[in-house]
Amino acid sequence: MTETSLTDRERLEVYTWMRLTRAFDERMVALWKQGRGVGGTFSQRGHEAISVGAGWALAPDDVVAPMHRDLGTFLVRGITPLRAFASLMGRATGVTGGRDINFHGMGDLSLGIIGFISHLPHSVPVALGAAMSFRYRGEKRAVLSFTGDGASGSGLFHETLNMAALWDAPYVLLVENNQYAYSTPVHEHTKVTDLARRADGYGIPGVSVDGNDVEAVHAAVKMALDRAREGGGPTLIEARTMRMMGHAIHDGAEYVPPAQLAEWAARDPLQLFEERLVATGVSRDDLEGIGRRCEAEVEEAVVWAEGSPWPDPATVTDGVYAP
Amino acid sequence: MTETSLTDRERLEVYTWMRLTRAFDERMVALWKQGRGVGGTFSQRGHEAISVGAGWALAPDDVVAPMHRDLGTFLVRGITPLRAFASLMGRATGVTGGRDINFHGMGDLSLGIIGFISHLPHSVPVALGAAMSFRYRGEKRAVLSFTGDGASGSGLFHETLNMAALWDAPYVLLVENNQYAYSTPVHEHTKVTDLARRADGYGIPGVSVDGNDVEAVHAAVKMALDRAREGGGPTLIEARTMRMMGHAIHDGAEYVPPAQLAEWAARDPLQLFEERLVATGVSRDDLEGIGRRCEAEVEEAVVWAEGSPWPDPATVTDGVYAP
Amino acid sequence: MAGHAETFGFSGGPEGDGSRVMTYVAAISEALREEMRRDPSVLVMGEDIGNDFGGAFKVTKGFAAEFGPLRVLNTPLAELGFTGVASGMALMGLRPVVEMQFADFISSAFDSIVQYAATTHYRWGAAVPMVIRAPSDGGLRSGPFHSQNPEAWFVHTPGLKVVAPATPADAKGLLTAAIRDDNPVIYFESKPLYRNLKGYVPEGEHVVPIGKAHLARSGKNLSIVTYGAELHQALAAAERLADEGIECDVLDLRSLKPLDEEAVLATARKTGKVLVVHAANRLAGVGAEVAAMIADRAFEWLDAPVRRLGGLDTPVPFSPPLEDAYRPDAAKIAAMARELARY
Amino acid sequence: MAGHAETFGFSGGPEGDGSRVMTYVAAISEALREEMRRDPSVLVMGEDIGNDFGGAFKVTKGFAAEFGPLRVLNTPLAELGFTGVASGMALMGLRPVVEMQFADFISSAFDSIVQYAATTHYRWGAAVPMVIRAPSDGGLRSGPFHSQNPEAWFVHTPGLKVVAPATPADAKGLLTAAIRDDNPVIYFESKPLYRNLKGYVPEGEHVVPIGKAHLARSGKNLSIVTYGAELHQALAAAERLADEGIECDVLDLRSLKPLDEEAVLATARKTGKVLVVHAANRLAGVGAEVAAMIADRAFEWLDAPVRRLGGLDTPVPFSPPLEDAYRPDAAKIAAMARELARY
Ligand SMILES: Cc1ncc(C[n+]2csc(CCOP(=O)(O)OP(=O)(O)O)c2C)c(N)n1
Ligand SMILES: Cc1ncc(C[n+]2csc(CCOP(=O)(O)OP(=O)(O)O)c2C)c(N)n1
Ligand SMILES: [Mg+2]
Ligand SMILES: [Mg+2]
Repeated sequence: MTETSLTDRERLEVYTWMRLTRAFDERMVALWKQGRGVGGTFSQRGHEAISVGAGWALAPDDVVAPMHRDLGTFLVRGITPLRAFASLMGRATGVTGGRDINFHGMGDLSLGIIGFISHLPHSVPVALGAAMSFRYRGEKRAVLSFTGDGASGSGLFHETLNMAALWDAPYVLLVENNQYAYSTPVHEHTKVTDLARRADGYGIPGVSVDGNDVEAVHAAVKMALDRAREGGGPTLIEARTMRMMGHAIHDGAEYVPPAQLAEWAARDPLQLFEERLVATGVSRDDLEGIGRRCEAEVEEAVVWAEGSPWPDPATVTDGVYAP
Repeated sequence: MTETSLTDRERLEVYTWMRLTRAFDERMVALWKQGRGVGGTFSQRGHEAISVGAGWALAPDDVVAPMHRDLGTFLVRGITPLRAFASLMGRATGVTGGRDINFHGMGDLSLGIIGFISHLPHSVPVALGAAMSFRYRGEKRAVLSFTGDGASGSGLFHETLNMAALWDAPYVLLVENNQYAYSTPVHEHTKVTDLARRADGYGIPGVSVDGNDVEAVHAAVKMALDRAREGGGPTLIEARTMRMMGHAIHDGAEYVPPAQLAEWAARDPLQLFEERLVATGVSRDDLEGIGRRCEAEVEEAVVWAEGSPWPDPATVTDGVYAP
Repeated sequence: MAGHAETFGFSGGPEGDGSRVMTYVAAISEALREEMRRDPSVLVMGEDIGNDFGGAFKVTKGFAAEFGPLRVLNTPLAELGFTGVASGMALMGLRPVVEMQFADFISSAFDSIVQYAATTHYRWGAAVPMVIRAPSDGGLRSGPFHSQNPEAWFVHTPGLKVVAPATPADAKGLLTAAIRDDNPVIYFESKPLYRNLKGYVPEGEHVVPIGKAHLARSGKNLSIVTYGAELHQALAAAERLADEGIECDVLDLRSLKPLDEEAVLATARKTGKVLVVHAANRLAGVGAEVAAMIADRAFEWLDAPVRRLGGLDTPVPFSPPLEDAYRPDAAKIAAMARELARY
Repeated sequence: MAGHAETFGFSGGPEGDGSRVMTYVAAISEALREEMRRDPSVLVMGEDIGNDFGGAFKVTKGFAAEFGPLRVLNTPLAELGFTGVASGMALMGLRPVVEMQFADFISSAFDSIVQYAATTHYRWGAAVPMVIRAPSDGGLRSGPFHSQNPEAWFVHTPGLKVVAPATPADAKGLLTAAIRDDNPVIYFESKPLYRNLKGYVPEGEHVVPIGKAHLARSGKNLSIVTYGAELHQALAAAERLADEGIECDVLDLRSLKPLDEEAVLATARKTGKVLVVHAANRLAGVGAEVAAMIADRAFEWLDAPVRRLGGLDTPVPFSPPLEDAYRPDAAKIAAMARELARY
């Protein structure tokens, strides 16, 4: 599915978010390799079409529960690169004020973002709860929840889809099938690697989409969210892509066959989209200009984050409870 | 599916187990209504074809993990009515020596029976573990695990089937779809009430069978166990029946429409099988003779159980740990 | 032999204008109903509360008709998932009250409670106002999986509040407070008290603040610190001991987290001898924290070791003689207190 | 600022014939490998141990080639389910050693451990010989979900055993004992010690019996009772205190359940002053049980309150200044011990 409802201008905007995501990721990876990071982190490479395409499909009042490879969604929804880098660096100015690590807990309800925990996939039922709050109040809003191919082996996947279907919730679950769960290839953690096929067991639509084609992702997610908002119930979407780096920053991913990486590298989501934009008349110079602006924005964020204060240890017990 | 591979003699044996199960259940219900029971218990009425048919399909070396409506399986596998009643009565002579309640914990590895806990459906993965021990040792044995329609909404259902399929385990999961999970009708706890349909999402065969037809249950379970033993992998079987009494002994089940009960009463598993036996030349007198012998056996068990000693309180802390 | 070994009866409670005598379980229902009427963001969810079944203990009987299916949300058998759903609702400003069919099944929802709900406010500042109602405790011949008192797991976990009312009035007042609290609160209600205990309960708004213990009886020789159904065993024991000339303070903790440390220390410092009692098994139970806290902060005042009496360190056995051996009762409390008084 | 705040180094250990110096994590691997060679019923299972990845910490690196895929069973992301699978294997006589990728994820398997594995022998006499390896503890800037010390939940639960080795030799010896034990044993291994701590480890069979504490340092003024990585902080603190003339007993519990009550009481009675230390958050932690037990059974010998030092009662924060504030270290232990010595 590559038709799109995006205008030319919107396509450039989407491209910009993807470039920003890529620029952020490349800078992050470089910093961590230099030892300038704090704690571990997760490369986003290869996931840009999913996180941006899906994030872009959200309506302003929708809510989203991104995971550890969804930086693009965080950015599109309004987490600035400044705050994001400060979070990664454990600074007081980060989203969690240094309490949680990398993209974890990067929630901001004013932006319609639900933060996640490590334990997979707990965002999935929590996001359904948000969707049920919309049903409860009769609001025309929908929720998009992300999970991974590995996490889909967890019981919460089943419990949540069963409830979402039963309750006709305005809920879309997007499984990022990036061929691996840490070191384990998808066919070694499940026999049915066509993950959208599970939808039938819940009586809801299941859609499989090319996760490297940002317009295809956008179209599939938008259609599902639109239907959900109109009372049409949940959808399970599988977006197929490839995790192009290790599981986390420390992981060299020697277990990934080079041929598999090469195959997917040839379908890099940014390049794919660039070709398409160029084919429709956008100049490569314009695209490179966007890239440079994104890199500058990222650089500014890094400087700001590294210059940001550490949290004050005297505050360490603050906020365990809501007042 | 009503063809059967059973000989006439075997059919009478199967019938006897069903009558024994029914007699046990009726006596149990009466005793509890008279206040002679200890703790709560679960009526088995309506489930006799499933518990006996499936239990009868097991090979001697197979292992089974029955649940709270599978008395027939316990009996077929060798838990005597004496021990079973003593268990229900909390006596030292019961299977758990008074430590666990009613059919809970009624495990006996020498009989190839794994005991269950209340938390649903934890037997399901445990039974898969037993199946994996057979794969581990290269033994041609299979495991049959029971669960309910309600319990199939729990995450363990999904986690276990995913692993069983992935590992090609000699494992058969039988879902007793008895139309209710406590007070909740099946269509109010899942959108897809055709529970065998979930099998496809795991890439394993799914079979739906008339749970009131003992020969159909037997044939389906036997075929699945045979295939499992031969390395053909797991099967999901849905057996459809009706819980003919309340959820547990205290429950009047006012929420069940009388018409629904009447419809299923007309298809009582014992009566169905009796008609078939009579049609093939067995005399009603013979069947009633079997019934009387079963009732006598049950009565003897009740007397024995009620006369059995209570556990000695001095032993209460024994056995928390294996020596 | 098969009967219920304990007796309760009447808990007293705040008599006066608008106070009526009602059962413990009715007080729970009343708090829920009143809060749902007061605040449209309050809802109940759990297994078998649909079709006006009212749940296993009929606590929400009649609610479906009054509040409709979205506010009385029947769930599939999926504690982990539906507790996560409740967290999501809470994040969006609803106030779900989740019913575990039995407290024993709270372990099925454990991950969602201790990892998601408990940590969210600390991590990113989002409040998770939810209540988990957990019908706990035994003595009812219900076996290892319908008799548990799992409060210690949650008291240890940062970010949760934990309460355990012992009277109808507190059942109402603490549930009201829990629903209005902006944090996840685990509400351990006591099955053996449900229909066996009556007491005065104020009509209309009645809030018992979380974190305040209640001195249920006053005496100078010894302190018994307890909560839940064991309060009534402790009071019965204190009654017997009074006949023997041993006068007991009986402190009902009511809140297990936050613990009313001042009240605990006050009674410990007053009598110098403390017995901590709970139905949960003893080892590393809530009583360990209470005793350790006393041993730390009331050391100078102690005239005897801080003693603990809990359930035995076994699963809760089913058979009456075994469960009776397992479970603290007035006689066991009195025996231990008597010995402590003589110390 | 971002660095690791603690240093370890060398733990000593049983020097002598066949003893070699190795890291804590290598000792774990060695115990596993030797037990798998010795007993064909021993197997390992968990996430990312397939294809010779060896798990997140490479503990089973090389195992796949030696033992094959059924004895090095890679699992999907399904802790609850695969822990149940392990119980089933154990019932049938296998001895699965389950690896949690991080101890934090043991809460995902909670129900299976505390309700199924822990209760089965008591209920129907079937042994469940399994080990759950849980890489625990923090100080590594890993945030709230990769730094937890969840041992208290399991110490409270009847039917489990719980161990927490602090040295390479004990890591080997306790894992060997755990694998040979016929009960479910939770083995909390310490991530901060993995590659930071070396010590002598006996070659070949080495069994450290479950339930025996070890007096790691002897002194007359004060007792520090601890376990896991905090042992090394306690020893460092004791070293500093010795310079000040305060001589400490430092008791390494090694087993948290069963607890070596006699060893704890011996040191308490010897010095009369006890500080209990652990990295897990303090409230209702294992330290509460230890302190309460001392307050009960060593009362007559106590010259000061039993003090406790734990992690703060918050989720484990990520940022270095916050985590440093959260976590007990030698300086905090020394400060508290010094004050206690002066009591
Ligand atoms: C309950 C639980 N168990 C284990 C882990 C450790 N873990 C973190 S990410 C991961 C793999 C996840 O794979 P997938 O869902 O495919 O997401 P991806 O990282 O590929 O995007 C694992 C095993 C976890 N986070 N949660
Ligand atoms: C985890 C868990 N939650 C709740 C319960 C309480 N409970 C006991 S049986 C039951 C209904 C089970 O329905 P189903 O699986 O259809 O089995 P049936 O009783 O109909 O045979 C419930 C909710 C439980 N046993 N376990
Ligand atoms: Mg993946
Ligand atoms: Mg059912």
